[in-house]
Amino acid sequence: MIYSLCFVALFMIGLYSILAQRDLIKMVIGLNLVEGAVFFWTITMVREAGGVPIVDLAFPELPMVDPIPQALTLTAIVISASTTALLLTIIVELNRMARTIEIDSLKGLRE
Amino acid sequence: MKVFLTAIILAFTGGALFVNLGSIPDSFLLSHTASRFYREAVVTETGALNTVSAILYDFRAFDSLGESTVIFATVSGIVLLLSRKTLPVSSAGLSLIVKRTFGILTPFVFLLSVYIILHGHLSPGGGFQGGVLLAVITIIFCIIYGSSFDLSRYPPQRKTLIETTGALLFLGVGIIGIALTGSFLGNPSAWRGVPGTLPSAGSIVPINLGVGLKVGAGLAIIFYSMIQKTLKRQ
Amino acid sequence: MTLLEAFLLPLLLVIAILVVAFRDLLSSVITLSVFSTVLAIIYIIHQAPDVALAEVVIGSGLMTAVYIAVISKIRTYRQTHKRGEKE
Amino acid sequence: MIFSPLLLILLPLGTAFLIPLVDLFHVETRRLMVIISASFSLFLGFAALWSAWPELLAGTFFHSYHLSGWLPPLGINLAFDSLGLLFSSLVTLFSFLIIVYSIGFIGHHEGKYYVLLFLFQAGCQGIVMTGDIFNLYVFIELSAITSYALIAFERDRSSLEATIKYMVYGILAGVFIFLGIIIIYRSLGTLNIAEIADNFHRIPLTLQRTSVVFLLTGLLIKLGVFPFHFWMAKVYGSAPASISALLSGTLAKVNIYILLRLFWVGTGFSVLREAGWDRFLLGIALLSTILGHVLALREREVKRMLAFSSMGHMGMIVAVLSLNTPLGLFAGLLHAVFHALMKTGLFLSAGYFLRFREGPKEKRFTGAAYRKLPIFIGFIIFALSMIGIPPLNGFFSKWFTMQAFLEKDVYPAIALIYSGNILGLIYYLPFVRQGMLGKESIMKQKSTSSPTPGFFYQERFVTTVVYILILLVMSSGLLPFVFQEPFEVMIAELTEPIRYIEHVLGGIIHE
Repeated sequence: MIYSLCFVALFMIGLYSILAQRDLIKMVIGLNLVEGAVFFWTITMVREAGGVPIVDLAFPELPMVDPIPQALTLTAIVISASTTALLLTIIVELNRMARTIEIDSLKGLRE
Repeated sequence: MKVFLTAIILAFTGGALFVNLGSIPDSFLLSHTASRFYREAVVTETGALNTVSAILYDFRAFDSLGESTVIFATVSGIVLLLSRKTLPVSSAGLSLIVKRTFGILTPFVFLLSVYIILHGHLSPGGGFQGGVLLAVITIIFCIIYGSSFDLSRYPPQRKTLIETTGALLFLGVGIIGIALTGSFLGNPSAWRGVPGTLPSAGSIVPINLGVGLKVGAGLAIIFYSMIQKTLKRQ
Repeated sequence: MTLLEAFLLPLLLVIAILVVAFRDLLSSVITLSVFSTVLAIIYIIHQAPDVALAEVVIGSGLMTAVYIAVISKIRTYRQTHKRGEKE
Repeated sequence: MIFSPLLLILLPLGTAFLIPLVDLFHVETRRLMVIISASFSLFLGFAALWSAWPELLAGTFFHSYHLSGWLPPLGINLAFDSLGLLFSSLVTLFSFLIIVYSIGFIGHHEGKYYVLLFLFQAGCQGIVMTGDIFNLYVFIELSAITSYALIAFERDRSSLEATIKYMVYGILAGVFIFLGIIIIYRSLGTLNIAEIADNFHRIPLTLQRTSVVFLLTGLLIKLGVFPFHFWMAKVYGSAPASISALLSGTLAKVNIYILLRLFWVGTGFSVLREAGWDRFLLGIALLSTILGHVLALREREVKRMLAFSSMGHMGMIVAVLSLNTPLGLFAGLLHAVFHALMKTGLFLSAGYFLRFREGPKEKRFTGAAYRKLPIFIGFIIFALSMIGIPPLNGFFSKWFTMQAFLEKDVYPAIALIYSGNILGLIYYLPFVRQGMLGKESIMKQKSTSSPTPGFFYQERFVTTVVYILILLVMSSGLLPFVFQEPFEVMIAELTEPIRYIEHVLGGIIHE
């Protein structure tokens, strides 16, 4: 419950940053926050109590948390990082062409 | 007006999200799920101790192939976008002490990343995390010594070579899997050792190595092409 | 819900708000890296060391470096542009 | 089936991995490798279609592959059914055509361009074949990332702006799809599409709807249907013509496939119908059709006009699919295939003309007919087919679309099809006129000199591809009933997802 609240709050902060900012880099940071919120929610919604998802050979029967969301999140983190890097590169190139990263002065983004 | 609209959108979305996601009961979970099987059979079926690694590189290895391909695509895209005549930057601002300190530190970072890559099936970590640490070495070089040092030590061609080698290693392990087990990316039981030791877990170790090389070299290329100064503008 | 988490979750929210609120891009990015670190600590509390390691290395290591490289590039262009106007 | 469908993914993937390596040593070898690999994957696609044809007609075609040797609920599986076969053939065909076209069309940075193109092909094939919902997400992201980089290929201001716009929407769409998948996983504990289809009704209604909302929002953003159409014109207008063709011809159709796979098979259509969202989908799709056709009217730039027309037709496809009648599904699939052929042809022939003119994009089409008449006639044929003139294929898909709407008494939609035809006539005519009435001298002057110094330009590749597309459009118009039988099998698969579930899960017993 408290995690969901936290997730929704983070998600909204990120969305606000995307919708209301005037700066492209701030927008990318907002996207990162939204992604971070989703990953946070994925990890924290643990269903059952348990330990780290690494088998201890001395006590192989110890319960562990569900490892699949962790694997999925790991994949998604890497994907989101590479997308962000590509987006930042494009912003740098655009800055070279247009000499600005302010959204309002970029007419092409408004069409 | 715009602020008002944004506030309404945010309030509506947030409310809807919270109402719907507030709590998910788990009474209707399927009784025998993949997750339960993974937790019970990870050691006997794959030889790995780290269940997350086992999922990433054995049970759902195809996901990892797709994921490292995403990094490969990003690297290609960024190199394509930033491919202009460039000038390596050399840094002069940092003092000898800083340079020496990081010179001593770098081998340890390298050692740590190799450890993380090779112990992916035993302890937290794996190809991705270790690969990123490898890329961090490039970042250290670029920041401390300037990218001309990095260029002379590890030219982009060599990085491309390493990256492609990693990618082909991943594919190659998959194809060996067809030959030995009959299915792509299969984990041949002949390669498994005693669980808990370094050469256990079959194909997970070479896949980790391949992913590590690919991710490390790829991210190094990304960072390197980002900090270069262009020779001539437009 | 441990005591540590009761401290970390509000901290996470505050940091997120700070990330958005900062006008200066550099402070915003540094705060984002702190955000990643706090997130990683929460992951460790939730028994996800693999994800925590990835988050620390990627979120607060690599991405911060990339962000800073990008910001410095953008600033350099701006400065050269301004100087060009004056001359 | 003599070979495994896995090869259709691995071949482009392996080629993409090898290209940088070969590029380091010898460039000519890379060019050869690109052609050989593209032809080989076309051959594989054809072989798959050829060997599967009897099974397809008998309705028994199903091919699955268990990656890493794990049976479906445990590992990732490829589930290649007849719907997948249709879209996989589309992806193979269009990737091949675009690669051949690019040999003559793209003059610089070819190495990375082909890497991205092959990765895009691999991503699309992966989307079409996979039977695992998270693997689907990974491949969606792969095809999305490659398309981002390809759109920014020209590296001028407008294409960079277009890419930023598209990326922000694309990343949000990716986050929404991931969230939808995670909600499904949280409630069921499985990621296999067949198992999800089998058990989706067990999830409480609110969660069912939440996950559907997230997945649907993500997909509608990617499809560019009405409330999320902002990126389309900009992107299609500033990407290279080959990439615009790929986006509207292949990626949009693959997104239609995802829509069908997730909401007809994965969650079952009843979830949408009980919530009343099929009506909502119909509404916004029709709105998007009107908007697309109307906005296309005022465009003076050929690729932007084509983008809006594409938005109109995609809206029509989504609308007719959301009727969920056999006839509606038939019309939707037929229109998806035919629209891919026509629109690819339009973009490629327009791209051929735009290549020869400097200056503002709006004026480059002037005098096109004097540059190369057969290609210009081809452009007219594609446009006529778009408008729906009888012997061409566009007529048939529109005919079936109309019948599907009539069957369900959706009269506004029929009026829309008619007005879409008339508006289409109005917005294609200026370009035809412009092409014929332009100044002859400028065009001739341009054609004698090579476009860019040192430009690796082989015109024959480009023209051949356009001729092939003309041939395909005309022949598929002459025999549209070839599609009847296999499509009926696909429609049966969509309306009875139990067959898919049984095929995938096979002998595994569960509670």
